[in-house]
Amino acid sequence: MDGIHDLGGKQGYGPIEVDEAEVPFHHDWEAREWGISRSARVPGINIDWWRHCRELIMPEDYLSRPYFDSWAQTDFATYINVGIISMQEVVSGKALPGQFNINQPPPVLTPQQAIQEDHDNATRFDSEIDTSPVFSIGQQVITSRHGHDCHTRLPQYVRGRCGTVHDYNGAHIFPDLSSLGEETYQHLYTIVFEGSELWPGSEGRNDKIYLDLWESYLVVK
Amino acid sequence: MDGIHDLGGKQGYGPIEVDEAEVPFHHDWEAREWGISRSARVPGINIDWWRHCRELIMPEDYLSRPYFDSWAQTDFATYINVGIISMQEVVSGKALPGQFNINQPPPVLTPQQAIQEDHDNATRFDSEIDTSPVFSIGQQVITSRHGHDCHTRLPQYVRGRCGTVHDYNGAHIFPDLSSLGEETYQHLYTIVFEGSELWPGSEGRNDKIYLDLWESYLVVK
Amino acid sequence: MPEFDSKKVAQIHQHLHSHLPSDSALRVKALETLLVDKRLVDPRTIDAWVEAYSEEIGPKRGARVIARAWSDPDYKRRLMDNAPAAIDELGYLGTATAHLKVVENTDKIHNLVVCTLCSCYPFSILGIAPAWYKAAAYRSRVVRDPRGVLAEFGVSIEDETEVRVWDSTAELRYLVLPRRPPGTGHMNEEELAGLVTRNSMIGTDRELAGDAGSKI
Amino acid sequence: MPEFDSKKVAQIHQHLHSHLPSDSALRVKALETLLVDKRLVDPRTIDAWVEAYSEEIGPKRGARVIARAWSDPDYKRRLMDNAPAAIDELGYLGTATAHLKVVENTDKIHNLVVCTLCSCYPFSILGIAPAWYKAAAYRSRVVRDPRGVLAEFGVSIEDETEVRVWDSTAELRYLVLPRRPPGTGHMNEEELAGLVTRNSMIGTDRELAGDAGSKI
Repeated sequence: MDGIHDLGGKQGYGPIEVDEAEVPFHHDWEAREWGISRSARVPGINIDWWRHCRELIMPEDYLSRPYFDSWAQTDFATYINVGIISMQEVVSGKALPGQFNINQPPPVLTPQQAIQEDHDNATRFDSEIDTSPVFSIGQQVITSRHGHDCHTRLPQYVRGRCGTVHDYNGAHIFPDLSSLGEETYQHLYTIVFEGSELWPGSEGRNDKIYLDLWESYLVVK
Repeated sequence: MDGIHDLGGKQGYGPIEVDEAEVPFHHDWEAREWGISRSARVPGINIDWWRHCRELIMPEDYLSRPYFDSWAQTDFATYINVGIISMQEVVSGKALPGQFNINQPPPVLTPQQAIQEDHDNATRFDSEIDTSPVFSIGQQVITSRHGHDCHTRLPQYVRGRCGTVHDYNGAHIFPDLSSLGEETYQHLYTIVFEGSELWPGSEGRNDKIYLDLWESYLVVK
Repeated sequence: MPEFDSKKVAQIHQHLHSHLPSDSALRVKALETLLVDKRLVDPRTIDAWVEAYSEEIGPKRGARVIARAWSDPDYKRRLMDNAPAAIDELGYLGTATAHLKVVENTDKIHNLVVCTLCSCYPFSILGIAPAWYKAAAYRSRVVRDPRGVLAEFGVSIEDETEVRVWDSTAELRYLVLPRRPPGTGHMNEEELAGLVTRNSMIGTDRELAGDAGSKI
Repeated sequence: MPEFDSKKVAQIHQHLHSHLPSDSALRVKALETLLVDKRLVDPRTIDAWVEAYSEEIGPKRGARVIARAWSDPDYKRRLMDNAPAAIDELGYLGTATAHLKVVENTDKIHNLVVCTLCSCYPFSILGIAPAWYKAAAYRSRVVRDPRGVLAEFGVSIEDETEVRVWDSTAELRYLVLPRRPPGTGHMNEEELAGLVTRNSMIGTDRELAGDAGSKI
């Protein structure tokens, strides 16, 4: 979707807070949300669907609320969507009788076990597929002119642009369908674009932009 | 600029408030801002510069604050920028001694005089120019692929797209330069685009989109 | 004179974000207070403009233009050829209508007006634009999915009907000439004007009722 | 299982906009309360993850990887060839690094990492991403004006130097291998790791000091 999340090249967002203190969490609630996101998973909510649900946050909230707050809101939305939390419970702020809950207590981890689980979370997203890659390294390609209404990882700023295949990364799960619950794989390339192909007034600036793009985002030049 | 104001085709903005009461003003402050915008003009602040200043509002404010509120903020910004209002005065909420003010009292209008002035405000933005129009009605054209960092009236959703000249409207003041204080004129065309040229999944929908575009936004197909 | 420096204005907006009160009424009050104190405007003049746009300048003007076009083929011809001159026959030329164009609905064509980049609107014949016209939802969606937007307004459009969306990117402004409802041959201009809805002149209404009282 | 229905989720977000408290801490507290009540998570497990990412998993890991690559040409070769395997020699494989790639700075090349669409980050070697990395300003600007962004971070880049921006649009993640500062030939790995800044591994820092204490 051409949503508010697709920020590459958009203008008017002001200065960067370069002097931020270098700490993992700036507020306790950020740490809590991080911990929740690591440990309270729900079957069927894959990363692409979750990302799409984050993209669907109202644009004014997406821009004005802090980052981990948007994670909490996305968690709420995905849990509500599958029926684990009800809007009634959101309003009342507590779990209500007769609603979803689980009999068995959840696992209790120590920090050392969390570190081990983090290690085990090194999920791979690639897979062998039957077809051969259409494009080869060094080849010129053009990206699709259009996105579509659902989740996609082809940003607006590289649509309909000419680039070169910089690398081939095997076949990876295709997010546009994964976010709809369908597990399919496509060849994934790293495509390099000259800055001047993307941005007005950037001729001669010696900037290159690299994106990892799936095969169906590309056409032969 | 590729700012938050460039909304055509962006997704995620939710339903339209179709049941809004049909009244000119929903709040008294909206009416006051309208009246201010009609009567408290300042030399040198042309419509294109004012529009650009509105585009420069922080994106989260642009989306979350009511429409006429953004007019008030743009008025503040333009007045502050030319030195008529100081940030100190914004903070204190009143005019401070030693700052800008005018000796002569401002004109006092009756409603009937305001209606007459509205009639006199039928500003024309066109002018004769020496060159002939490059494009003719019925001709196919392609729009520029790029915008630029300043004010422009070529929306993102029609960049690098193929359209047809539907009408010629004479030479109009060119907003991209007018917003920088330069009064130049360019031929202005109405260009029609097939919906399917602009939007994924809209093939066969029989939608046409018309935009008024200046000559330098266009190249021959 | 401004310096036309975008960066400075962007910074001013950031400061205003911090320093202006968050309530819209207080913000506008603060602006009016400063401008009045600095003699840039007289509050009675603000009153006068509010009254002009509350009572006299509004969609009733547009409706009278439409009714005349329905009643008088010569007027309609002049309106289609040169809308600013034609509306000024009724005295309605004014703010933002010097480059007005009229686009006509037919059985096979439906017209719809938007301004995706800001919220341009033909003030002197339609008055203050509805809030939805100025909101992100309408501005973003109507060029991409005009039929979906029309459905939200309760207007269903046959697949064969061509939908024409007019994005007001320049100083041209657009007024939709809706179709005259059937069974209204006996009506005079004033009665006909009473059938014209504001939304039908923007294009978010299509089938006008032939028997209703004043809509505006 | 979700129905994967975007419209429903968009509506849920609109309801949440009205029904959730506006304070972020209260929102997260409400989420934790519900999830704990429903036995979807134990608060001690949340504590454990917070501690893991506060103490152990963070940019110190990345710095040790960089220091080893500087010290050991064979390790560097393995790191450039197969970063996930190489970081796991140190036990640092984990969340979001199974498809890690390392991009090397040289005198003629500077690398910079972003995720314009969300905020993908190689958690298991750099920990929690800085707030600026996740903010609209960085995400929007760095692909369009990387040199301007670098200047804002105090990094000036010669015109001849090629700037490479890596937008993490897939599950690949990028780690910048900064240049080893001159005059550090005598340092051991631990000392070298102390020179590596977090930002240098994202690409918003370039010239590392050869004589400083721990930066991370």
